[in-house]
Amino acid sequence: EKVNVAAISGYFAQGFGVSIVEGLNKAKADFGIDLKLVDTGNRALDYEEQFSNLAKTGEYDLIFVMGWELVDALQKVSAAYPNQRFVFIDGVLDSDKIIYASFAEEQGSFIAGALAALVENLGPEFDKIGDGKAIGFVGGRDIPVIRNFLGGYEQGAKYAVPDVKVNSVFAGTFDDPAKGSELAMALYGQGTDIVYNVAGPTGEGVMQASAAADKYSLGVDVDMCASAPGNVLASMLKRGDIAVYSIIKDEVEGKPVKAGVRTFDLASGGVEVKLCEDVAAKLPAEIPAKIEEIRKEVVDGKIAITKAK
Amino acid sequence: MKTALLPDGLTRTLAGQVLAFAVALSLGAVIILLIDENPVTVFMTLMRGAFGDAEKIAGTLLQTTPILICGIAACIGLRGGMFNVGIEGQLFLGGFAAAWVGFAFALPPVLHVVVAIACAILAGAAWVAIPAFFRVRYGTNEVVSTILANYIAILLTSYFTIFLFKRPGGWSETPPILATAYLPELFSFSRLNVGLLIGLFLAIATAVFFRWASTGYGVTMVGSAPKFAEYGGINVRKVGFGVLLASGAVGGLAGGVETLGVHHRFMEGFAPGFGFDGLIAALLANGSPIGTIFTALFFGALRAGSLLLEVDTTASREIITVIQALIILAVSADLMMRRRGDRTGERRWKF
Amino acid sequence: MTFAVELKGITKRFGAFTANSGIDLAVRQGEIHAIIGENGAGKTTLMNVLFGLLQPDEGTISINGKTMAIDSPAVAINEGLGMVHQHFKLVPSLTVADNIFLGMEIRRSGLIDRAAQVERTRALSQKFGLKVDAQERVAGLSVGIEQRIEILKVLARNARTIILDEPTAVLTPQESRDLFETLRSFVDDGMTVIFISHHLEEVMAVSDTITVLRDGRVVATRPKQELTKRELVRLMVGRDVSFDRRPREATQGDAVLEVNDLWARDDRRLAALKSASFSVRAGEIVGIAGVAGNGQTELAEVLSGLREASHGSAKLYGQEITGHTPAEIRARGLAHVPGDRLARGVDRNASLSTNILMGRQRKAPFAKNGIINWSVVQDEMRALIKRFDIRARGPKDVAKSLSGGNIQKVVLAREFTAGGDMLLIDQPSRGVDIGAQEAIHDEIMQQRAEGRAILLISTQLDELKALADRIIVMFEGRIMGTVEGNTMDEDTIGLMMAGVDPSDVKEHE
Amino acid sequence: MEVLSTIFNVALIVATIRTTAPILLVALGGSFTTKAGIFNIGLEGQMLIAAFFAVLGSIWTGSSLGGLVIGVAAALVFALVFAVLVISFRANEVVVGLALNILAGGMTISLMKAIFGTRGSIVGRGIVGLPKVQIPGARDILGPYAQLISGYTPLIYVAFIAVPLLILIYGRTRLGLYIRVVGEKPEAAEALGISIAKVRYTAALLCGLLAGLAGAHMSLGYITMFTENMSSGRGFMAVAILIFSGGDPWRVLAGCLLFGFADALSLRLQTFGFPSYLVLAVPYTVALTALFALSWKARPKLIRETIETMQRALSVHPAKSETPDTRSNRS
Ligand SMILES: Nc1ncnc2c1ncn2[C@@H]1O[C@H](COP(=O)(O)OP(=O)(O)OP(=O)(O)O)[C@@H](O)[C@H]1O
Ligand SMILES: Nc1ncnc2c1ncn2[C@@H]1O[C@H](COP(=O)(O)OP(=O)(O)OP(=O)(O)O)[C@@H](O)[C@H]1O
Ligand SMILES: [Mg+2]
Ligand SMILES: [Mg+2]
Repeated sequence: EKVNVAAISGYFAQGFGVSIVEGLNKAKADFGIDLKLVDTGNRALDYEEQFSNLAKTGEYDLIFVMGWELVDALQKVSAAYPNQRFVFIDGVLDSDKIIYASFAEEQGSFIAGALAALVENLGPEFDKIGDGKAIGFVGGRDIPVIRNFLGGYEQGAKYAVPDVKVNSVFAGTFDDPAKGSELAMALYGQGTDIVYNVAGPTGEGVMQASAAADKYSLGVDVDMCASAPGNVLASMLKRGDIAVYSIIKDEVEGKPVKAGVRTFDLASGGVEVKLCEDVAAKLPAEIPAKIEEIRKEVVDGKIAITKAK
Repeated sequence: MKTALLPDGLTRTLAGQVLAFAVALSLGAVIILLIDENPVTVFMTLMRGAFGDAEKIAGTLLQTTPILICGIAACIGLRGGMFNVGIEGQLFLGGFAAAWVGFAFALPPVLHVVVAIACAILAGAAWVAIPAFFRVRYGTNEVVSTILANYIAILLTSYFTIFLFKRPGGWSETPPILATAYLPELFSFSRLNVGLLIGLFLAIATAVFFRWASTGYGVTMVGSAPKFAEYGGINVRKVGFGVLLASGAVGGLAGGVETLGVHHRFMEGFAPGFGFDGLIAALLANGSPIGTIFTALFFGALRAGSLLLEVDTTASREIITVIQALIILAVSADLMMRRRGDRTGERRWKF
Repeated sequence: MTFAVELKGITKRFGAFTANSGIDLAVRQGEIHAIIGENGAGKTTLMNVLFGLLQPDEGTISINGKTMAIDSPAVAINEGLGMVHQHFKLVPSLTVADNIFLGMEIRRSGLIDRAAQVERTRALSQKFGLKVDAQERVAGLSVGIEQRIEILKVLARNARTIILDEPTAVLTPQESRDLFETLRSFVDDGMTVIFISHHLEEVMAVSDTITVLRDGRVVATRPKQELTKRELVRLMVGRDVSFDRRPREATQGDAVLEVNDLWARDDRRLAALKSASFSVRAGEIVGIAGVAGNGQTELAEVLSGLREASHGSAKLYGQEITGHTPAEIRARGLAHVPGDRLARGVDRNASLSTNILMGRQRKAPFAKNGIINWSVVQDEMRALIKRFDIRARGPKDVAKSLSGGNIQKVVLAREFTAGGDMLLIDQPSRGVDIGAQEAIHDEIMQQRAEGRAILLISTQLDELKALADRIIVMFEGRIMGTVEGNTMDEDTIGLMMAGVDPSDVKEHE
Repeated sequence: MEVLSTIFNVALIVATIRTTAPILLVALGGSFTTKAGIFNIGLEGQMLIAAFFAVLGSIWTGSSLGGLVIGVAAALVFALVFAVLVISFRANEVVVGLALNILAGGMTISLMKAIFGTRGSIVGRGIVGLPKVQIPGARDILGPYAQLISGYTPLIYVAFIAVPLLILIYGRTRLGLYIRVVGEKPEAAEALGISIAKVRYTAALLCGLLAGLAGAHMSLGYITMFTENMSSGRGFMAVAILIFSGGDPWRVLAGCLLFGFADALSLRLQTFGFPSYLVLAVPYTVALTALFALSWKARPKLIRETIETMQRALSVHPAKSETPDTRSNRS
């Protein structure tokens, strides 16, 4: 019998959501599953009905849920429909009836921070780097998940180069790339040479600003090297695609996923930092080596990263 | 504002609205066809999603509640000649205030709700007080000041939520309110709560107030003929201030009802657009509170129906947004009442 | 012969209402043709049809013998018609020259050539002896000058036939005289003039031919020589109307209103009322004469609490009323018929009942405990419709569906029955026809007989002569003098209205 | 001092110019409708739809100019619908404006899904952005200050050049004169055979044109992508500025610059550790405060007036001229 999967979120349009949709579509193509995507919109009032409408049918083997604002509705509906299996992506809740796919974005961001700090530390000798010794961060809204990215980024930067300065700003919205670009411009104008964006479409403006200002940017969630070739240092990939794909794969292969936590971190490849080739080619060799070293230490648990909550 | 409709005027209006509906729906059908869906299926699903069973009807009413209360807030303003575009902001502040009372204080059951609602009302009124003051004292256009105040209100509640009162862990929301502050639910199977009754009561009370109360008469006169009202001994400034304050208070109430009745906490950006939906509902009903019940119900049904639509068909909710907009446009044109190029009646440059 | 304008069988309906019904009108070239009729007789409608602002439902229009459809004022203007409207249509923020050339701007390489327009305005102004300052903004100009601009506007378009709708309603007698001289000179130049007026003297004085409309039909078109004023009135109203001084018995009541050294500012915050002092006794009608805009409105507004007094006192029944709200002053017994009835006196979009309720929405028997009893209000309105002979279908009629005179009667009805013993009446018959005027005057005299104190502000001397016991003349915010009702001399009053001190007048004599 | 110079520098002015331009463009568009007596709250929607179609057109035609034309055309269609409903059918302009905003939001997302199979953003995919205009010689003459006038996308220049252009239109052309007259005193226009409807249609379409340029600037000039709801309230800001400027081009410019400056400044303040949400509210607070301050300043100046009145009262005595001053008493 065909596996029937639904996914519900308000963020399919944004970076991490895009990677999840990618994974779902790949699973659909590879395994011939039935797939239903439900966009929640942004009104909290709607969520619960949308969940019940899905759960009530009893048709879906798995329902993927992404977005912290949905947590309340998820918990209620999961209690009301105990036989319905939900997969909550990107976090762990109290309920033990739910499958959790937890991402260690702070780990990936830690590496991104370390990379940015190391490159910044090269100083004016390196292309596009000034002597400000400051790196930047543009967040979407100032919400806990984004704060977790920022926390990891800062820790990584300080770990690699203790005296590097991290300038962080928030756009207050995920939908305003113009504002993202303007924020990045402001940062670049203040001696910041590398800006990490965790801001969905707003962040796309950051990438474009890095091209306009001829500075560096760091992508997030998906590979963004193509957004501003030559100006994107790396992307911190949060592999939602891998997560959903692997979960569906288990389901299809007759190993029904059970409630519990699945962690996607540096170790499992759930998060990773991917250097952009064009820039990587110009980097002094010791930097990739140093990054790999830090990565190992994180994987081995030698470096403790605090999660922001 | 239209005065009491004559019977034949009423039929003509109704015929016009039906025609407008038909036009909008056929346009909508064309669009649905364009995205490879069956319009009949879509409309049937919409109906099922809005009125399919008791639960669905309750869902529709649940969606109707905030639109209705915001609509009443708009009606009050419109009747008094004030264009309160800031209902959205008042809703957010009211919602936050109610949540704050709900989680920060322990009070006995009924009292807790009353205090929380009172604070929501107060917050809404307080938020509009400064624009209202400048409006009546210095003539500052209230449309501009309330639009701007919306942005500030939303950012302010986000700040409160995330920086001052965030629930430890996960999402940007306040701690849950205590159960003593919950608005009682009406049915076991739905989150529909007494907020709906509050809204209906408010609509009827407002209608009665404007129809029969001496004060309501004064407000209506200030709205429709301010110089006449002033001449007749009505304190136009005081009434104008009061009207904006009342409108803001009801806007705050809408937020309070949402947090106490449905969400039981305040979340950042929890109810975007209700203020504007309410405003449109009120404008379509021509400022009549009773009419707003129906326009709000209509919007609520569309929203509720669209939730099922997304699950049961491949059409997305945005299609409903599009159809909703088409219907509003068609209905606003009032096809039968004012025919093109008809020069009688109101002069044509008066919009 | 060819007529400058010939209308045949013009019918114009507004919904079920027929404003013009089969009207035939022929205006000869080079004459002054007056059109008179009661309020709502359809005069303005007819002119709007002629000028292309309204489309007739039936009938044809010929201009200079050429039958044509006039579907826009542009066509009418093209055919040599020009119209000075009852309510002027000038743009306040534009200059005089811009207003005159609006719609026929002089342009050079696509841009408006202001200098040329000013030049042409000056030339026009000189040629026709109508003095205006071409570069001044229209906002703030006097009505007299506005009218000159309107006429220049028409002349600039080379109009050969000029329509004037109630051109003298807002003018001083002097300005009216000047206007008619101008019109005469136009006719001497071979132009044609059509004008509408409620002033029968005027009509008799200047017109060559008179057409009388009643209920949307032509009841007569005759050369002036064949008509007397009395006949005209009978044609208009369908009965005889007297305009003589109303008979009265002397009454000597107590002083109800005492005004002492009262000052006030106008909307531009300039002193508009200066040191007014007078009193009004019970059973007396005190008239305030003066050209519109000489402080009468401000006086009325201060007394009714709508405007702040900047200095001085006004006492009603011995109690100070300056600094009090309109509601408080009303409560002390002042009833006020405002001069600007459409903006102040009524809510045009509300029903008659709603209008009649204003000011007593909290009072028994109309309301109890703050709840309005609408059926009592409607009964009252029905009674008032009967008593004041208001031409309306019923209390639910919307105010704006009534003609100007009837709206005025609604306001009077409300105020006369409001229970106040001090009546402040501003322009009771502005734009009101003879028939309605008579009814209003009867009612005012009735109020006097009932012992009310009445302050009557009017720009029409006839009216004051017919009604007032004393007349106070105002000029530029000051009281120029007081004239006793029985010994009124129109010339003296006229001179005082123009700002000439009566003592100077005596010297001249 | 050092802190000040990291904020107040040439880059801040350049940023102000960038943040001002889109609002200025759309507000100048709204100036036409405002002057013509139409309250157009639908600017946001016109901008959004233009932003979307500009991207679409850019992909289809492979040229930024093509995108620009198609984006503007889309805004014009919206403006036409607005005009038909409001001018010909006399629908409530607020309802129509808000409904068109909703329609634009829903339509862009639906179309994005239908055409690109995703919702959210359209990035890359062959979008050609507008080129930057380098003014020749600017760098040689102005040195580091060259960025003040050079290196912007073309529509930024259009926005600022449009200000004097609009002043010229209102002041010296027939169309501008008619627009003003129709807004201020429609009876006057009607009586002279100027078609009110025609002038209003023209104004509404001119508004659509500029709002369309503003939208195209957002998605092809400011940045090169489309994302849901990317107009992000700029249309509403423009409406607010329009109401308090009355559509007067200089005041529109002043209002937009004030808001743009506050916006650019607030973005810089964030790096000093103020909570983002409060800093983000700065532009709106500045605008609101300015609005209140302006109306407070316009309050009756009692003292000055009293002096004036006293002077007049003392100097004026009953004149003896033949022509009395018949000041109009109509308000
Ligand atoms: N646009 C309209 N819609 C409906 N009725 C109208 C309209 N214009 C005029 N009328 C009605 O037509 C009748 C004639 O109006 P008109 O303005 O021609 O009167 P008039 O003779 O000029 O009166 P007045 O002396 O008061 O100016 C009135 O009863 C008026 O109410
Ligand atoms: N009677 C009218 N009613 C409404 N709009 C008008 C009228 N006459 C002109 N306009 C408008 O004014 C503008 C200028 O019109 P005009 O006829 O002067 O065009 P033009 O001569 O081609 O202008 P130019 O040569 O100055 O470029 C046009 O947009 C036109 O639509
Ligand atoms: Mg008339
Ligand atoms: Mg009249």
